[in-house]
Amino acid sequence: MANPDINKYYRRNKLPHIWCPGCGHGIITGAIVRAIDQAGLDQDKTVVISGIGCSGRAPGYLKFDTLHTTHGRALAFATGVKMANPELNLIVITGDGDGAAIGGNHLIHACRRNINITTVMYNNSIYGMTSGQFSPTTPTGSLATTAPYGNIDTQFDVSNLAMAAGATYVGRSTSYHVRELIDLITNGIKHQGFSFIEAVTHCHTQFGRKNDLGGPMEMMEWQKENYIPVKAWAKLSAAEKEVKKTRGLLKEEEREEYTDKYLALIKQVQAGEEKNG
Amino acid sequence: MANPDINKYYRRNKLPHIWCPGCGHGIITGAIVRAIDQAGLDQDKTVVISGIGCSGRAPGYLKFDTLHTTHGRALAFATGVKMANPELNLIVITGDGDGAAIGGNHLIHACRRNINITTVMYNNSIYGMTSGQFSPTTPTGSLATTAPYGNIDTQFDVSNLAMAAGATYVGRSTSYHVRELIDLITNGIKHQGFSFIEAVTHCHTQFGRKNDLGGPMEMMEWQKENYIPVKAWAKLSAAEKEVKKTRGLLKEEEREEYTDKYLALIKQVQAGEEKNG
Amino acid sequence: MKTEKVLLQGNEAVVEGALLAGVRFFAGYPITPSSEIAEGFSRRLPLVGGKFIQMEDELGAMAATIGGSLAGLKSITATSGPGFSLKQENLGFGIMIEAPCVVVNVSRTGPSTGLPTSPSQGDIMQTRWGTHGDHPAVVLAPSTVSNTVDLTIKAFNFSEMLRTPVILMLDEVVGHMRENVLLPAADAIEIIDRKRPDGNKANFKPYEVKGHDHVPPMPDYGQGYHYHTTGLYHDETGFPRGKSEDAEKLMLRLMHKVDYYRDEITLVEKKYLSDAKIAVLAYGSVARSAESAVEMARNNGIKVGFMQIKTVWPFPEKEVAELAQKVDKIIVPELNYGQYVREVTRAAGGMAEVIPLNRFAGQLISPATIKEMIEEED
Amino acid sequence: MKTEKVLLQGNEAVVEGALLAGVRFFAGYPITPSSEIAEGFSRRLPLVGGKFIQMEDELGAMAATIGGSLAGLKSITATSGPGFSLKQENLGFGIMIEAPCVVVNVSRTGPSTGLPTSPSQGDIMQTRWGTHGDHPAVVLAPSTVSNTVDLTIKAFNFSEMLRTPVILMLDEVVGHMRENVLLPAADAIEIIDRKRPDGNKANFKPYEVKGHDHVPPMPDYGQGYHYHTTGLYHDETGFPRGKSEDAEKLMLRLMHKVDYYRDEITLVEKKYLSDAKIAVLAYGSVARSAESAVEMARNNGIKVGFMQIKTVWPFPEKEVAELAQKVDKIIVPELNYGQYVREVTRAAGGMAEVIPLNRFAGQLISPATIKEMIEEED
Amino acid sequence: MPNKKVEIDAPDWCKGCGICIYRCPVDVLELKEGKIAITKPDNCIGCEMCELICPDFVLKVVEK
Amino acid sequence: MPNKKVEIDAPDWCKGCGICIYRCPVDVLELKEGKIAITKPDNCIGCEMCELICPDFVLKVVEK
Amino acid sequence: MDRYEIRLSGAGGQGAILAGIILADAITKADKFNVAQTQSYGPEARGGASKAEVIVSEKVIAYPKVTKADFLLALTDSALKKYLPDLKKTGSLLIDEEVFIQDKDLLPKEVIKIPIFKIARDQVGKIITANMVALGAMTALFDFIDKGEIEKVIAKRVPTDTVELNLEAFSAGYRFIVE
Amino acid sequence: MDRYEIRLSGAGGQGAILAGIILADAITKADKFNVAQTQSYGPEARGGASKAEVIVSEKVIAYPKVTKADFLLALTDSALKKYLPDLKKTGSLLIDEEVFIQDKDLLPKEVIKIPIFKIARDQVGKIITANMVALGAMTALFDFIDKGEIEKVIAKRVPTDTVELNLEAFSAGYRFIVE
Ligand SMILES: Cc1ncc(C[n+]2csc(CCOP(=O)(O)OP(=O)(O)O)c2C)c(N)n1
Ligand SMILES: Cc1ncc(C[n+]2csc(CCOP(=O)(O)OP(=O)(O)O)c2C)c(N)n1
Ligand code: SF4
Ligand code: SF4
Ligand code: SF4
Ligand code: SF4
Ligand code: SF4
Ligand code: SF4
Ligand SMILES: [Mg+2]
Ligand SMILES: [Mg+2]
Repeated sequence: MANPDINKYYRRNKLPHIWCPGCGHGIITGAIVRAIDQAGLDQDKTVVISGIGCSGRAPGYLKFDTLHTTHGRALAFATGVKMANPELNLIVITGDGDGAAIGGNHLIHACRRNINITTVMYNNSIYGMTSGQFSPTTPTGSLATTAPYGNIDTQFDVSNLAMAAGATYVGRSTSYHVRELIDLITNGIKHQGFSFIEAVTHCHTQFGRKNDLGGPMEMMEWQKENYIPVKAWAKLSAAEKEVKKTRGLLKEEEREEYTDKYLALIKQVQAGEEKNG
Repeated sequence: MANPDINKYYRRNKLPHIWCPGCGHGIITGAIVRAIDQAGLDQDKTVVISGIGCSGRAPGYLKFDTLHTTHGRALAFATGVKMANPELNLIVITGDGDGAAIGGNHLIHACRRNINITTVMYNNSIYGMTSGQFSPTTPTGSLATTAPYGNIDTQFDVSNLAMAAGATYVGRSTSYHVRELIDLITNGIKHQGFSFIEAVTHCHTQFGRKNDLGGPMEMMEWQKENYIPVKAWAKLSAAEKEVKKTRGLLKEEEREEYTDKYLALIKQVQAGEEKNG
Repeated sequence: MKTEKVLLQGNEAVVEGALLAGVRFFAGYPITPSSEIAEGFSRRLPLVGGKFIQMEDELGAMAATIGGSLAGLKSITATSGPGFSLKQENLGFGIMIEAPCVVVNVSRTGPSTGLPTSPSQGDIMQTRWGTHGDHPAVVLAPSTVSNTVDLTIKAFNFSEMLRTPVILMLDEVVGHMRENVLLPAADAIEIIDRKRPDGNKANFKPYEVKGHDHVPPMPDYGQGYHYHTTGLYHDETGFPRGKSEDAEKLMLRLMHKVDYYRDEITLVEKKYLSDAKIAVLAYGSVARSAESAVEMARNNGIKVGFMQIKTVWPFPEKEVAELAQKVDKIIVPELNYGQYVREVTRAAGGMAEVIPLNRFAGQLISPATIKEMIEEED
Repeated sequence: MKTEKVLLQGNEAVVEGALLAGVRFFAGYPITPSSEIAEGFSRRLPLVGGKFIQMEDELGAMAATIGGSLAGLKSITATSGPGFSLKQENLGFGIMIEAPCVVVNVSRTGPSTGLPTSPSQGDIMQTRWGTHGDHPAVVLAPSTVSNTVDLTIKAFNFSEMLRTPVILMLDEVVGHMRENVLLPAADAIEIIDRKRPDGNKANFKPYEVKGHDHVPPMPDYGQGYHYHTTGLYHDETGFPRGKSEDAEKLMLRLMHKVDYYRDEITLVEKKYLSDAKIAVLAYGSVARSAESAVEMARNNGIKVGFMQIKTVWPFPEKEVAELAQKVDKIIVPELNYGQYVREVTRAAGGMAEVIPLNRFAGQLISPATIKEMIEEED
Repeated sequence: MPNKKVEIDAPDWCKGCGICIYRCPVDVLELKEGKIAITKPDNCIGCEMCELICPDFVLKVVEK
Repeated sequence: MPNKKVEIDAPDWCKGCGICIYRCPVDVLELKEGKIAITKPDNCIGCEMCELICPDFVLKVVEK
Repeated sequence: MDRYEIRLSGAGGQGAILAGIILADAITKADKFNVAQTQSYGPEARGGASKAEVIVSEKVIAYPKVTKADFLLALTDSALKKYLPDLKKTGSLLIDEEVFIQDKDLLPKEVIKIPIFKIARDQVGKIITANMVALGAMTALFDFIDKGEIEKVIAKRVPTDTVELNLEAFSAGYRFIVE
Repeated sequence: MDRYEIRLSGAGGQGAILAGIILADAITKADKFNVAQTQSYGPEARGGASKAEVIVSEKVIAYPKVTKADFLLALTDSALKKYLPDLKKTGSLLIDEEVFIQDKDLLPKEVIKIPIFKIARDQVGKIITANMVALGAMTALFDFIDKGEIEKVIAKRVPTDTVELNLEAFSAGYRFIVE
């Protein structure tokens, strides 16, 4: 797996990155790089786009055409890029706030269109960048700077939402289960259609500290215990299912890809025009 | 069912309405009125809020505190009203463009919070008000002013999306199945939590005409044939399932309501304060 | 009521001021450098039975804030540039339907993501012209933590009195700095509440004006008035008729109510102007540097005066015109590329030379810099 | 190439002009009175191998348009007031990262939902100040269907030349009217394409300027430059360092590039000014009424001149100042409550009296109304 | 069913769409010059469908 | 497995979080003054976990 | 011709706007005059009144709207009532013979009454073609447009399967005037 | 006292900002002087340098930032390097005895070196309390604040379970100067 050339995908002069020591964002970013490599993407033809957040800083460290957009809008920018040049491989990096709060609408519509973009959501259950406000994926009851008495909001299962919205490839894993994560991203990239990979991760600085969950290691141990392979999860008792969450490939389905459809439309109307003209 | 007093819910001096002759929006609006009546809501304590679109005009005909907001944002306004005064009954009226295109983010988050608002989506598969551009619920292949060669977008199943996003009551019926629709809305109103009722309807003027589907009657016949009670649908062949859609109650679940939770929080922190202070 | 001195951050002062003014609803979305406002409300509101909600985005936050106001609560939201841009459509709706509420913009250096933690006054023109179409704008800009408390209370008062959203523009300096302040005692402050209708519900017209001030009384939802509200141009009944006459009448009323209360809401401080040949005109954090520069220059014998604009919109036409008549030169230091100075120049109408002094890249303007310019122009 | 006369609607003229300019991507969200632009592109673009996408909202539409531009295509979006308000955040991003594209605002009567099918010029200040933070703005306003074709082509040219979004502001009158036009032959029009870098990819700095015009060359995505772009203040390498120096340098460059090309992009028409003591200054559809009012008044022997501003932003400071020097009075008719007239007043600097003439409720201003005012002021 | 019969409550609002006729299970209603008319009241079984389905709130089914 | 061994590719980037140590199945790595050090290279089985899990891209597992 | 102001009015759905566009298009094609066409949008466009305006001129057309009409087509009572006051006394009015004239004082010199709807219904067989009947009559009345040109434009601008019908209605209206 | 400008600087996480806030709060509570406190935000706040400024004055404080510091606390080499140039020659510098002084020419009249980190590590047992040690020393050096007042504020502003530790560190710093 280790590629001696993996360094070529990093902007090494921009490293070390700004993330906190032990932040899972680095692990996920490394996983994306390996997945791009495994999937065999042409580095020149790959565009990485993010929104705003700690996660949003990832593209700055990656040696592709990279775009750090506005909060929540990465998928809309990426949709424009992909439509304009379907030959480009699009990777979108988003956070749970960026992608599931302010960017929720672009997410569900990208899923619906089944446009060939691979989205990786760095889900740390908190607004990291802005110092720890709760996000749509913050567990109910947890503390956050805007939930000083415990969060009363219900936690989004974003993968589930993406599936219902029409994503044709959905997977979830964690910063602990990095090998699985790499494989899910790799296959998401290879998938012809919209793929969504939820990368569950730890933000010990903002989320962990406020909720007494310990450091990166403790939080990763928690992931290890609580994220269960889909099949194993299915065999759990109802009570256990309340607590534990699934990981692995959650959905894979074939449906015609959006830019393919548009290119076919162009062909069709141009052919019609020729006949008429 | 017919209530001699039903007229009291209408602003009769604003009628007849601006909708086209035979437009299903009138049927759904009538159904909402009957549901409000059946559910026994206090007229003084009921607020009806809409976005922009033909559907958005409905509140203007209804004798409650009514608010015609901006395009797509009705649920966000309603959330503010409900939070500020949880004693009010909130009915949100939206369109498929209003609620599923521009307003998609507010929809999924209202579902997630499980805030006690009853949302009725007038789903006519088209942007009626702006003269027939395709919407997220326009069937693939249909013609629209912005899909002159046939729509390549995938049709949203908005009820399905609402369920995945966390709505605790979801139902779907059609302008043809008006009795069922009334019951679904009635029960949605009674439900303590976020309820979403997809009212499938016909826009013969914009959608029907462009797609040679005939007038209101023909389009309602089509609904009759193609929307099948959930249980009957489950028994259809796979091929039939591709074509036919479900109607009826799609989901009903108990989960603590958002403003209830907030009121509990207030109690809790005020009690804590007393203890401390 | 506690009236001892406390150390408060500007953002915290918004929370304290708002609570004193009677706020009971906050809807927001976090953004640097305004997040402490949301955080403060999330802690404080439930203690007084008020409500806090973190919305999915700023568009929703602005909408929910207006919703809270319609339901009868004094409501507020807070954001910074990027979020303020997102609020523009619904802010215009709030102005159109006349929903009292307060919108805080703790401004940072733009455009776009810019320099998220650096101060700026780059949104000053946006606060006036950010939403589409004609509309009135009422915007206050405090310069100290202490007047942040005062101006927050005033923002609520003006908003209730005028039935319109009021924008409170803190720059990052004011938002993030801490100062010792004496909070006013609750019983020592004047609180204005919106006029509510008289209870006569038959044929109630929600936009009918009874007094001279062009401001219609406003019922709370749930009081049984069954009234309609729309962002379309509407007549006194609240309903749209698609007529130019209605549009004209409504727009005039929206403008005239602000004109009517103009003197009351125009907050301008003048100092050392009696003998001045030069004046420094400033608002927000820059007013601090400006004032101290003026004092330094005066100590050096220069006849320079000072004008602080606390109500930046509506533009204090009369006050600036008078100033221009009195002095030869007006220096306008701003933390932007030169925005408000355009309005000062316009209002000065050639009567005084208007000289911009701009820092637009996240730096403050120091008293020394302004003093130098005063000396140059002397 | 067809060069016969055709009957075109203003909105259709945008489509034709854009196609002549080489547009290959449209992303939009329908809204009256701009929807015909989206509809036209949905029909025409696939025929030339271009792409059309209807996005989920205007925020997404603005984002996708910038995305299309980064991918190398000439890109455009169209909307009206409410949608234009929603685009503001991403429009500011486009200005910050210097993404050439064209944003059409077919303006209707606001604020809020207003009068959706009535004309207005109520967004003219918003086109300048709508997004947060300092930023340059380039805005063109055609008055006829025929100059809509021309100005659409110019909008693309300016945008490519300056690497910045250009706003094309049609008012509803121009957008919805039909006129006979002679489309220019494709080979008769000048087309400007963005500078692209020279192919040297090692140590490529995406924001390094080579020439005098302050405009860095721009690669297409996929050409192997591997460059980074952000809405944060950045240096020549495209990366943020959080430094004021970088912010200052970048903001100055964004402003200076517009200054550099100022004469080329400032489109102002003058007529009958040589002997004039009064002038009428107008833009957009009102320029038509103004011009004909001026002609009527001239026929009655009044020495009145006419100035049409086609490039409304950057503000034609020099031209207006010269005008103010020449005439005693400048009448500024506008379809709003009095917006652009503030700028004219400022630029006139007291040298001429500036007189507003406003209709702000969806009505047009007729030549007769303007003529009357000319006569009054004569 | 109690003895209920259709009635034209707001004749002016009728836009003549014919949906009530289409959904009436028996033969009661007819369009006359583009407006609804109750031509065979005796046939009416009071099922209320016309009231519920009329998009213009024209009809009421009331106890007689 | 081929004969692979861990290597410190970018020592300066190490933030000393210790995650590589925590995930290494054997005893190879140690923190020295807050930076990673390969103290028992012979134990390394070349499993690559440390390379994959290091949030700071510090380690590489290469054929020796 | 310096400036000739035409207004076509009726109820929504009667096709006054389409007739106006066809007229403007034909004038464009003939390339002798400038033309500016505008129309009503908005709530009126659904259900209520509907209106198109066509300004024809040898010179550049500055103001694109009717100030005082030279020619008015009114297909309904209410359209006539609304627009008659803005018709020049020296202008021309084309109305259906059944249209009710409320304010006779306002009538211009030239009033042309023809059985527009009757022709559409009885001769053409489709009342919806009344707009084309009226357009035919107008074409016969105007000296600045050419019948052939208009016919070409009709063929282009109406749905393919209704071209014949519309041309028939147009001819019927035209003939009614010239014969 | 007209205007006294204090700057506290160090690396992110060393607590210079908290010390600054506590200082400002205590001055507020004593209610003898006006105080304005500001701090660095932004990328610096994560990982990099960290800085708080406290202006103390009898008069109204106009400009809230340090122009030329009267007092500088520098906890790291790089903080010293960065901020020393802005310290008045007549001012005071408080540094850890191990901090490296690059530019000796810039040193002010008064330089106080104390083993801040050593005290924190060895005496208090937690290196993270260095900021409180420094604050203790500053309290002893400044004549305008009261030890008791600061202690009250510390008790309020640090996490409940660390109050004792922090007070201990504070006292240790204080004692090092006065004893
Ligand atoms: C329009 C807008 N609103 C708000 C913000 C402030 N903001 C920046 S990042 C962020 C949240 C980041 O959270 P998430 O997406 O989960 O990313 P993380 O930092 O946790 O990786 C917010 C609210 C912004 N930059 N723009
Ligand atoms: C911000 C904004 N964007 C676009 C519009 C234009 N617009 C008005 S209604 C509408 C679509 C209505 O469709 P739908 O919600 O399905 O309602 P329908 O008319 O079909 O009932 C659109 C795009 C607007 N008013 N505001
Ligand atoms: S704040 Fe959280 S998400 Fe952000 S870098 Fe630190 S640990 Fe990572
Ligand atoms: S356009 Fe369609 S949705 Fe709108 S009123 Fe007419 S039929 Fe109904
Ligand atoms: S009540 Fe039933 S039977 Fe009677 S008219 Fe209505 S639909 Fe027909
Ligand atoms: S359904 Fe209603 S509107 Fe339609 S014909 Fe019957 S009564 Fe008239
Ligand atoms: S490669 Fe495996 S065994 Fe070797 S150091 Fe890394 S984790 Fe340990
Ligand atoms: S995981 Fe990486 S950063 Fe952390 S200690 Fe190991 S080498 Fe250093
Ligand atoms: Mg996060
Ligand atoms: Mg619809």
